[in-house]
Amino acid sequence: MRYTAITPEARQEMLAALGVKDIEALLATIPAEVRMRGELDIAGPLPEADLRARLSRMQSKAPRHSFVGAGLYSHYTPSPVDALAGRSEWVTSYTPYQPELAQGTLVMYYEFQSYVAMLTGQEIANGGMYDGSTALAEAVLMAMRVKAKSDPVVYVSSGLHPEYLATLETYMSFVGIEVVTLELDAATGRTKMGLDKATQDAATAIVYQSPNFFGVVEDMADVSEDALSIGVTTEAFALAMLEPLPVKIAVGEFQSFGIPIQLGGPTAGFMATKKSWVRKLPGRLVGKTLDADGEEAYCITLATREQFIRREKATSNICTSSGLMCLRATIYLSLMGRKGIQEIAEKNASCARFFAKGFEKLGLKVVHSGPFFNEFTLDASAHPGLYDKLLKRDIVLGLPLKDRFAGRDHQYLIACTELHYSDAETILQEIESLV
Amino acid sequence: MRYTAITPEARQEMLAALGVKDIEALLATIPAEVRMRGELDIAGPLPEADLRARLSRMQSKAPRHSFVGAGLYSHYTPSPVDALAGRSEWVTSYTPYQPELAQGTLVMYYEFQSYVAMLTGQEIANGGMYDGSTALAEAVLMAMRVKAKSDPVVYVSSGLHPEYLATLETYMSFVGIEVVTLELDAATGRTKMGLDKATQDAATAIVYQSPNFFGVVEDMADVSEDALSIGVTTEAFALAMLEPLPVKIAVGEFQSFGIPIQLGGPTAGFMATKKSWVRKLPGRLVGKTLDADGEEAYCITLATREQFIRREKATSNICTSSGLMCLRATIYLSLMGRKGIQEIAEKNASCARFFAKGFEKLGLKVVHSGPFFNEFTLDASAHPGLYDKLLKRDIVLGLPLKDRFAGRDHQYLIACTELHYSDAETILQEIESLV
Amino acid sequence: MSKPTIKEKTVFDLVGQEHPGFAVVGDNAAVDACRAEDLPRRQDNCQGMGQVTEVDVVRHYTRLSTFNFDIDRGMYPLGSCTMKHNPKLNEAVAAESYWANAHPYWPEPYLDGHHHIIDELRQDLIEASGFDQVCMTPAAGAHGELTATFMIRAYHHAKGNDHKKIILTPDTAHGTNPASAAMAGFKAKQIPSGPGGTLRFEDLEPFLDDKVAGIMVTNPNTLGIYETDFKRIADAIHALDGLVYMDGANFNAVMGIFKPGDIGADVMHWNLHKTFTTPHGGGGPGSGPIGYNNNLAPFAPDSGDDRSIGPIKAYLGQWGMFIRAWCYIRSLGGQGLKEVTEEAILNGNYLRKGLEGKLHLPFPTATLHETVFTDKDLPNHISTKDIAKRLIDYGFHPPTTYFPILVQGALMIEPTETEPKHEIDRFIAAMDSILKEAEENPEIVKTAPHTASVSRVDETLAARNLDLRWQAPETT
Amino acid sequence: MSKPTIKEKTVFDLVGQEHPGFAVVGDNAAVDACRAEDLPRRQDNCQGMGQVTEVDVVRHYTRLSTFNFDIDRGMYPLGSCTMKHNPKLNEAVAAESYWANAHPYWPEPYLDGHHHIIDELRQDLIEASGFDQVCMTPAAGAHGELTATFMIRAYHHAKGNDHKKIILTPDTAHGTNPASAAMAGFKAKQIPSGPGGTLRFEDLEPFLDDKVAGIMVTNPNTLGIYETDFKRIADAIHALDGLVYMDGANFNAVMGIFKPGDIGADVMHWNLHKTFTTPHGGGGPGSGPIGYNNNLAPFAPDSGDDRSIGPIKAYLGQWGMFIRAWCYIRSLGGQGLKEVTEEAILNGNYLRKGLEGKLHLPFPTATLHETVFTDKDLPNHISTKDIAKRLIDYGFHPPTTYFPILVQGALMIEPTETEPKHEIDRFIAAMDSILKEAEENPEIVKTAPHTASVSRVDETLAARNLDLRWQAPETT
Ligand SMILES: Cc1ncc(COP(=O)(O)O)c(C=O)c1O
Ligand SMILES: Cc1ncc(COP(=O)(O)O)c(C=O)c1O
Repeated sequence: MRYTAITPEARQEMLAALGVKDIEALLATIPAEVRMRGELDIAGPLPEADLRARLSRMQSKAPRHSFVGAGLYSHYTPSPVDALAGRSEWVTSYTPYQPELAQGTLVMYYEFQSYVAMLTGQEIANGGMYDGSTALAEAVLMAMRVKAKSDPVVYVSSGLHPEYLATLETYMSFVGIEVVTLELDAATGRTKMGLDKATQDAATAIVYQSPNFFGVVEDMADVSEDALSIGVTTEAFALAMLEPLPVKIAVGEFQSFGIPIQLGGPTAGFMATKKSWVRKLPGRLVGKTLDADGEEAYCITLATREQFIRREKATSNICTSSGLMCLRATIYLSLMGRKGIQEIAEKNASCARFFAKGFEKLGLKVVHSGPFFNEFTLDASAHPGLYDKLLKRDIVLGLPLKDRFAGRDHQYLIACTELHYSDAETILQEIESLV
Repeated sequence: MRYTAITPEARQEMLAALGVKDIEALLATIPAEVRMRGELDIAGPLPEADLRARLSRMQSKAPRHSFVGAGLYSHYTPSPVDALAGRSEWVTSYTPYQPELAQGTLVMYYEFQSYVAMLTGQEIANGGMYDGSTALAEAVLMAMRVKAKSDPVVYVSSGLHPEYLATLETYMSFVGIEVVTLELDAATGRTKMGLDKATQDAATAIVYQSPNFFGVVEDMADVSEDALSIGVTTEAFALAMLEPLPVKIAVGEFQSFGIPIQLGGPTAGFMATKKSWVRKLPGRLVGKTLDADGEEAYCITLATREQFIRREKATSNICTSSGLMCLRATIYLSLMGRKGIQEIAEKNASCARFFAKGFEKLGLKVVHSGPFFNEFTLDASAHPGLYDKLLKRDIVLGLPLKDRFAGRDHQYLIACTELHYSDAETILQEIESLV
Repeated sequence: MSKPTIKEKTVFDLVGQEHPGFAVVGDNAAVDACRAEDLPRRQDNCQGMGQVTEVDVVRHYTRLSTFNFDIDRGMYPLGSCTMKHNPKLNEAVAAESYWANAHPYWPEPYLDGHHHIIDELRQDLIEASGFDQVCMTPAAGAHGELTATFMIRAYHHAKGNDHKKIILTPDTAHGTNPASAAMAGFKAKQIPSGPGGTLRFEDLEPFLDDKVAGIMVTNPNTLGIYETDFKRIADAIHALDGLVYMDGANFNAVMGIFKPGDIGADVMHWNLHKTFTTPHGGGGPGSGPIGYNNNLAPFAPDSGDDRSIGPIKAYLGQWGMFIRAWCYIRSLGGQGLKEVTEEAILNGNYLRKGLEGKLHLPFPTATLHETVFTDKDLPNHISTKDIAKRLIDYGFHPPTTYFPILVQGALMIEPTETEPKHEIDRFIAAMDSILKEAEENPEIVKTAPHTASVSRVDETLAARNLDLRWQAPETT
Repeated sequence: MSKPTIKEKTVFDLVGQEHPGFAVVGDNAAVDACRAEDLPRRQDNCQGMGQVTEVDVVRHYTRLSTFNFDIDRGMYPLGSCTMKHNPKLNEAVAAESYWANAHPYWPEPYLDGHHHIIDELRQDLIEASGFDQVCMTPAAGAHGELTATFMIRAYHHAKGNDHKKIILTPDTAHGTNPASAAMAGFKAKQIPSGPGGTLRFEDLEPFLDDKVAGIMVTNPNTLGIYETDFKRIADAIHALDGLVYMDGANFNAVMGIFKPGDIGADVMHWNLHKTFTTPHGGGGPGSGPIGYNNNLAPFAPDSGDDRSIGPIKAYLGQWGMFIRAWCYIRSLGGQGLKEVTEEAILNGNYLRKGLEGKLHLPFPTATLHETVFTDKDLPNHISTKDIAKRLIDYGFHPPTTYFPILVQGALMIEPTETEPKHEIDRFIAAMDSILKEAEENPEIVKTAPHTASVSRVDETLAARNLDLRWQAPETT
């Protein structure tokens, strides 16, 4: 076996020490009738060069330019992020339950929590969730704990990412909470809050996403001050540029900060809220403390909320979370700094407007009048074949919405980032040349 | 400046501490008339994403299959070599003059010296040279020190790598040693030692390469026991399979062991010899010793041979050498082990024979009757256009010898490694299909 | 490791405000002309977030990393967590642009390679487990448990059996089992293990009634012992139309030896980050695919059936872990995976042998890949915690401590198959020396560690004075 | 760093003989059928070389690496060596397959990209130095010196001036200068520096005669001082038809400030691994291109002229370093390179200021990027070596010690431009504290280091009992 550390010499010594002639003798407790017969029919072993050759043969091509975002965004990852996050001391270490041997990871979580709080404008944050969609589901479960006597209903904007909504509905169906969606205004693309204050305040939670799935920045003006509002952000760069959402719990994705898309997983979900609700939070929390010599030290804290202590009474069942992705986001943010991410945010927004204008010159239409950040919904009915024509040139003109939403037949969701920025004119010209 | 570590805040504090208003004030010692006027006309600064975009635009294609060797060989580098050698503790550390902070590097050099000695069959080795060609030149300079009263001539086999020969001639021309080449036997491709014992023994040195540049394994039967013989090896895998050369000084390249070709530099030259000549060796030597607590420790030793102590009397002027490349070779050898490199060596030799047979079926001829290892000289006069035809398919049929050697007009030097092994039949079929 | 001569605070202690920060792209006037004048800008300075130079960032995270212990430097004998060697090959492949930067919403054929890998991995998991189907989506083991408990509820609901509200778990179960059951709306009931450390049929019987929706059993269990009554228990649960969940965290003691699908399990999760060497990364990411039989298939997240529980996470699952697990499985093949199990068991027993008679063994039963000892009758009130912390000074990560909870002062030790004999011998020698110290010099053990980047950390204080984030001077 | 609790011996102490070793490719029967029966096989077992498991290899080299100090963890103030930050970008780019795996004997167009980079780099070096041409081939600084001294000899030879056999060097010169001159067949003569630490014209005069082939001067010199008489000296040497070599190791105090070509230098080497951030790698590889004026052009290795000295190394030079240096230069641009010089000088002076009046300064002259102090009048016979070793305990690499040789007990300190102020402040504070210890607790200084992976190493013993390689038990 390739990764064995036991040389044939050692193997013999060990069996001898155990006084058995083979490993079979150590399996006595497993009833014969359940023992597996024959070999596992699993291909291999493949030596390394052959395995890599096989993998390259499997690789199909990648797009030259992709405008697909829709919750996962292609941004540039600076070289120090990979170099630093790749150190084995980060990669091959465990959850920091033994703080004396994990101060590196613990300081990182503390920094991550700080960055999440700073960017969401909240008081505190936890050490990360699996991703944005499960972070949202956990946020509503948290709302149930915070607001014990509430109506068993959560009002959700139709601007929420459809896969987030579906995930939320799955979780809710097992805790008896009804999920009711709020319509979008067709013109602005903003959520219509049709509910009076009393209804809002009585609900378990109210969920908005901003920028919403269709790219529109919500204003949430008519969301009640006293409602348990939850704000979702999937494009974290929006946090660097726009006012923090006026919500009680902020959740979403930090994937945009130095984390490759990887088909959507793993990423780094975040959750932030007010300090007084800290004991209701799911997930890991790292706090600052002292060691026996009175020196600054860090450790996991309030673990009494967690499954390994509280078991069925825990605030969540989450255990292994997304440490390494939190590390990447933390290093990314430290390297870029506020000015760095604000510059990228500005360039993303400008870039989206550059292409929006360009497309409109071609007769295509930006669907919603509400302001957008770096993503917008485009109506391409003026040039029905365009998406496919571009595809032949390995340019993906965003996400077609037709199969996902009724009444959006010729609409495409277009995301622009700094990766489209420097060559923006050339890319646009190539598109124009195909119209 | 991108890599400044001085924030604008710090810069002001520092200038204040120095009591100067700007850096200009610190340049007073530099005469005004020599001060540069204007700006350096050097392109940049390029932000990282733009720089990488520019680099990808510069990239032309690479061959699909290359049979070019001729002193630099394409072998597979196992993933742990890159992962381990890439750790900043190896990459960003200095020559280990302060042993207490460099035990890692020092143990590595000790292991490297051991591997070189084991594989060359010599008693001792140094901690590496720039490359094989300069290692050879330094070896002859060492021969002059070892053998003070010798005829000022070095006899060199015409089987020596032509760039090694040219480099040697450059060095020799400044120390008044004549370089005389020995013919190859046209049939076998082996060196004809036309000199009697007395002449050999009187010479400063006699230089053979095996396998020689044309791929032929030399036997050196008629090289005098008492001559100061120097053996050159450019394909280090030959050392794993063939008997060590019966020479007084062994030099060559470890590039084949986990070091990318990189256009020929940097690589890792080696030099090994008998223990009694250790004080005549050029380059760095690491030895085992003890620390103040009596624990095992390692340090640079016999530095009295080196330029930083001996200055003009040093055995060489070499200072910065090829540490990181020695590290790669050392990790590679530790990972592969003897059985690992011997298996690769066997597969290389078999692969070369597979293609030789295949080419002969097509009417091409292996030029020399002497045995080869993983490289051979092919006469392609039967199919004059073949090299170019294959080039169109991004297959490089070895190195054309016509411009480099008289009388080798239709000859190509063909190297086969484990990279041609698994798909050998497919590659050969593609070649056949073009004949 | 030893006390660093360099004390490293947080990155915020290095922050400047004037330095420009990292530049990714230069300016493009044509694009900048389209500045977003229509958007309001954030008015605060992100609560004082500033900039650090690239040099400081590299130093900071390099230094911090050296305060961690990691598998690449030594043995990490965390029982149940399976800290085994993480192949460098997997990291190199997963980082390749084609594999790492693919978007799930790209049209075919850009994702052909990815789907090919996922399909092969699914097939391999099915072959190794004997289940009918596999769902790849869950983000980690606990998430797999949650998915499964959701499916179990949907199963009973579809049959009109909403009264089946009880999920049974043995007292050796991992905390995520009852926690997952609870999140699915079940009531978790705990069954005491027998004197042999296993779940005996007779101990289960009193709990068997029509309200039982199912049982969750780890096998081999968290004591490293094979649950000999598993099949009989499964039959009894099935007789009540209950379902059997097998926690697959210890699958490195299962591969090639038995198939959970053959012993009566209906559904199970894998931790790709345990059995299949994807790195733990200081707390994730993980990946927790589940295998299940056809009786549960309609309820799976991706069944397409209207009885499906629906998605449990956005997108397709933890692709970054799939590609690593695929590389590992292909590098070993079926035969290699069986050898993994065999050597995990060999190492587990060799280590147990080396400590037997020195540390108290609560259960005499033969163990497979891991063993639980306790601090019972250690001299001078030396506790499990003391031993764990003192091991640090000998160059080891502590074992899992105080779990399973039913075992007082548990020390749960799993070497895994990737520990060499000489390292296990060094561990046993370290233990011998610590036990000697416990007699002769208890103080040094009680005050350990002495060579880590910090001394013993005050966790109570952390909970008392909550400090969960940095505060900019101006914002405090 | 501190004493590791894990002692790591050599890889040979882990070796087994039966384990198969790492497998790269599987078997191919058709090819194996062509086994090389015609070749004799090596009969020994490579002197006992064996196999180590992959896991042990990863652990061994990871552990060993942690016994090194590196720039990424702290200040490395080695004067003259210029240990500055090595950008991660350069490493990532250099490792890309297209750039790293190209063969110099491939036909165009496979090498277009490489030649493009080399040409740009050459142009940039010419622009920064003011020379007419650049030869990229030399493998390191000393190799550049050798190439240049070869060219100087060829120059005189072509003029029939073979009697010009003397190369002058100041006593502050780096050892490679006289050593290179000697290898080129010259006699190196040493000139004393003046009281200001520079080479004064009047001190040179007595050495000026027709036998002088040239002079090698480092500028700014190894004391960090600009050689104010450089131009005058160059004119005098030229009057004798001698040539002027400028050692460019300190080019990070030159860029954008003055051009060597303008001050009378005929030829100069760069150390790309100093000025242009290619890593030192624990002793290489380096890269030492040389710049020269047209008077020397015919003699260059690649001139094609029949007066060329011929190649000084196989192939095209240290490509792996070229691509890194190119990335660095493009990341900064001309303005950035000038700022590099300015900040190197700012840091050098700030550090000097912090130590002035505490350590003895042999030369009062203003310095640029580095400064030399000495151990003169330290209390209790504390030596430069003691201070150097004690700095280790404070988390710093020692400065360059006992060089230049003319300065008794020299401590040569160069922070480089990539050290942050807070790190330099920490260094000054460490020095203060060590000087205090020298008074109050000299023992702790004399026995330092106390926190490295080993204590003070016995270098004399190493030379006395030479042990330069591992010996297999059977072969000893
Ligand atoms: C027995 C057992 N079950 C479940 C889990 C939870 O798995 P994860 O951490 O991947 O969520 C663990 C992990 O510690 C475990 O050991
Ligand atoms: C002043 C000076 N000249 C020359 C050299 C030699 O350069 P290299 O080590 O690259 O051969 C050095 C390197 O230490 C140096 O400091």
